[in-house]
Amino acid sequence: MSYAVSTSVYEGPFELLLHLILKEEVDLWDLRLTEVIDAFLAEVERLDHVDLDTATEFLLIASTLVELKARRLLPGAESLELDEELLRFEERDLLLARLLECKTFKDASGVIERMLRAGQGIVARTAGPEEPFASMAPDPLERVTPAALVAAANRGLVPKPRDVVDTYHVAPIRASVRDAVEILLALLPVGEDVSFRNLVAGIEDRLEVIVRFLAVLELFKQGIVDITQLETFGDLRVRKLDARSSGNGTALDAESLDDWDDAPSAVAASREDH
Amino acid sequence: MEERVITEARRAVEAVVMASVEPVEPQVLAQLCEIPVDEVERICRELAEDYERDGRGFTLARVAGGYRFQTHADMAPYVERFVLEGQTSRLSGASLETLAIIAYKQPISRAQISAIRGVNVESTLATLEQRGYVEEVGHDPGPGQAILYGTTRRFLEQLGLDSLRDLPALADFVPEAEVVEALERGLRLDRSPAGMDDDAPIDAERNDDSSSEDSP
Amino acid sequence: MEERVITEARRAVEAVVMASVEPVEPQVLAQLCEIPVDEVERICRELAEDYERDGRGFTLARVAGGYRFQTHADMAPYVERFVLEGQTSRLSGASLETLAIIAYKQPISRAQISAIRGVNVESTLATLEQRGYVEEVGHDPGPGQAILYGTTRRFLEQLGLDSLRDLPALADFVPEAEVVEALERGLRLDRSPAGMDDDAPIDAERNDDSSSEDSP
Repeated sequence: MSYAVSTSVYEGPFELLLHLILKEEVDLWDLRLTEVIDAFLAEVERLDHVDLDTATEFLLIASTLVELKARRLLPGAESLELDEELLRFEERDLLLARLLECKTFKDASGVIERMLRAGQGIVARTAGPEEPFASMAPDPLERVTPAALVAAANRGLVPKPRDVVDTYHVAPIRASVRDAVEILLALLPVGEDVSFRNLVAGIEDRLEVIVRFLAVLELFKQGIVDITQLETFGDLRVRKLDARSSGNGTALDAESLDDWDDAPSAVAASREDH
Repeated sequence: MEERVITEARRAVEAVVMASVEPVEPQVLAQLCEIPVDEVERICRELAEDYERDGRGFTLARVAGGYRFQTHADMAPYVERFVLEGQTSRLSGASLETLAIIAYKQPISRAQISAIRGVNVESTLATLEQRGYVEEVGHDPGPGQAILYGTTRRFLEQLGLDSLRDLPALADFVPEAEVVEALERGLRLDRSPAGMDDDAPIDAERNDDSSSEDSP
Repeated sequence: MEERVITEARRAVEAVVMASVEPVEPQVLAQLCEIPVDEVERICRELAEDYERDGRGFTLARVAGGYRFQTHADMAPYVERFVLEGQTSRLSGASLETLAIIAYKQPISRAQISAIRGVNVESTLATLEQRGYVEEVGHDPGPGQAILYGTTRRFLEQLGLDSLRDLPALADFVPEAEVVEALERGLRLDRSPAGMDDDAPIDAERNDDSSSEDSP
């Protein structure tokens, strides 16, 4: 069963976004990715008690921003297809619409709060009738049939519906890191710099480009390839290391790849725990 | 005393008596309005005279050591018809649910009812006891000795039932095993190693405010 | 209508409403007094005017579709001091927003509220249900049969509204052009390539002033 922790300054990711844009006048697209993430992490750290749901939602909106921004940084961003251009605007508009909706209800809630507070200062008479009238009133239970009672019991005893993990934002998985790693290992010649652009040449699906990039990072982590980047946002050069020169050899650690496969279910499981 | 102060006190007396369920003692009114008790008595007499003179359908009466609004004697036929139609006595949905849970799950402790209903049921339970529908029937043998509640004979009579066995059968739920387990954990106090006490339903933290459910 | 009949009806209305625990529907009053509903409405309006003119500490208000006696807003300081225990703690910003969404979008499912707020609203919904401001009002006819929520009669009573139509129009809260522009600026897609390397100013410290924004 869940418990409420609502000590956060921001109640949700949209609220934080609203704050960043309206109060701090931040242009989110002018931020570095790290800054977007740092700003979000800083806010999450500020929460007194991190409630897993809130933290997860923060992560969601942060990753949405990162995703939108990352698209711009990927090779070929200059020559976007018209469809993709439109898609980007659609995503932007969707986010904008949600922010506007959030702001609308935030303002409406202020008025409702004022009305509620004014209402607290006004008390309705509930004393009811005095005697002898009070005793004349029929017993309330007289109007209740056994059928109504069992209906109430069924209502009261029915287990409350379980929290369903909301996955509307999760894109269908079309490419796996595991596959991409194998493709890259086949593509890369030993000891030779290859531009990342070349490694993704001909790939049209943006998600596949991202997955291939993650595969490069995984290979780098395992010490199988080396990565160099001469300038920020410059071309990324990937070089497969010689098995003998690298300490642990080029044997692929397959178990490490399992993490990629398991990632979504791990998130789901942690939510269930909550 | 200043006229302005008296006018304000008169309005305050009317408001406070209107807000109260029980007759309000003149001492309480005097304290709230920061005027002498004598002055309160004088104001209340004047108010009653005002209402009578204006032909109001209610009066301000001194009853059981306090003041309360009540209907004017002339209006008895209307009030009687209104009350007899049952407009003033209705069990709220929340009360009925709590009563139904007790009826089907008795003997049951307050904490157990709270766990099922998901809200504090103290005031609802008090009202049901006051109406004579439920009563204490024993104590939980486990630690804490929580009071256990059950329905009364009067409850059966009002429903026109001979015994609890005549209650209609509950619907068959097919809840997931985990849900049953969670509910059971909440219900079986003696099995819980954490030693939950009577006043701490399993989701006590959820009640982040002091409100409880409506009284009927 | 005869003056004598109206005077009698006026007194009866006062008495019956005084005797009721809940707001009394004009139809009920019309039946009891044997006068048309229109006449009841007119009498109640006049009574409210009388009380205001006479500087009474109470009013006759139309709330949740019926008439009730309640304390005058001016008397809030006295009433609040008197009914200390009835006071509930303030709702958090999150609960208020969820309440606003339900009030304007009802009937609405939990998933729909979550989508608007961007966070899981399970616990705020529980708080609102516990306070009696919202309740289950039905099921979505579509697949999944999601529970739909709406505001309660108590919500109207608490806000002093006759019906949901009396809520301020949602259109009044749609952000002004400046806000929309600021948001569009913040989310703009087209930007000069040179700006990409700029050290855009943002750091957590700058947000410090925001802590006062919303107390839970």
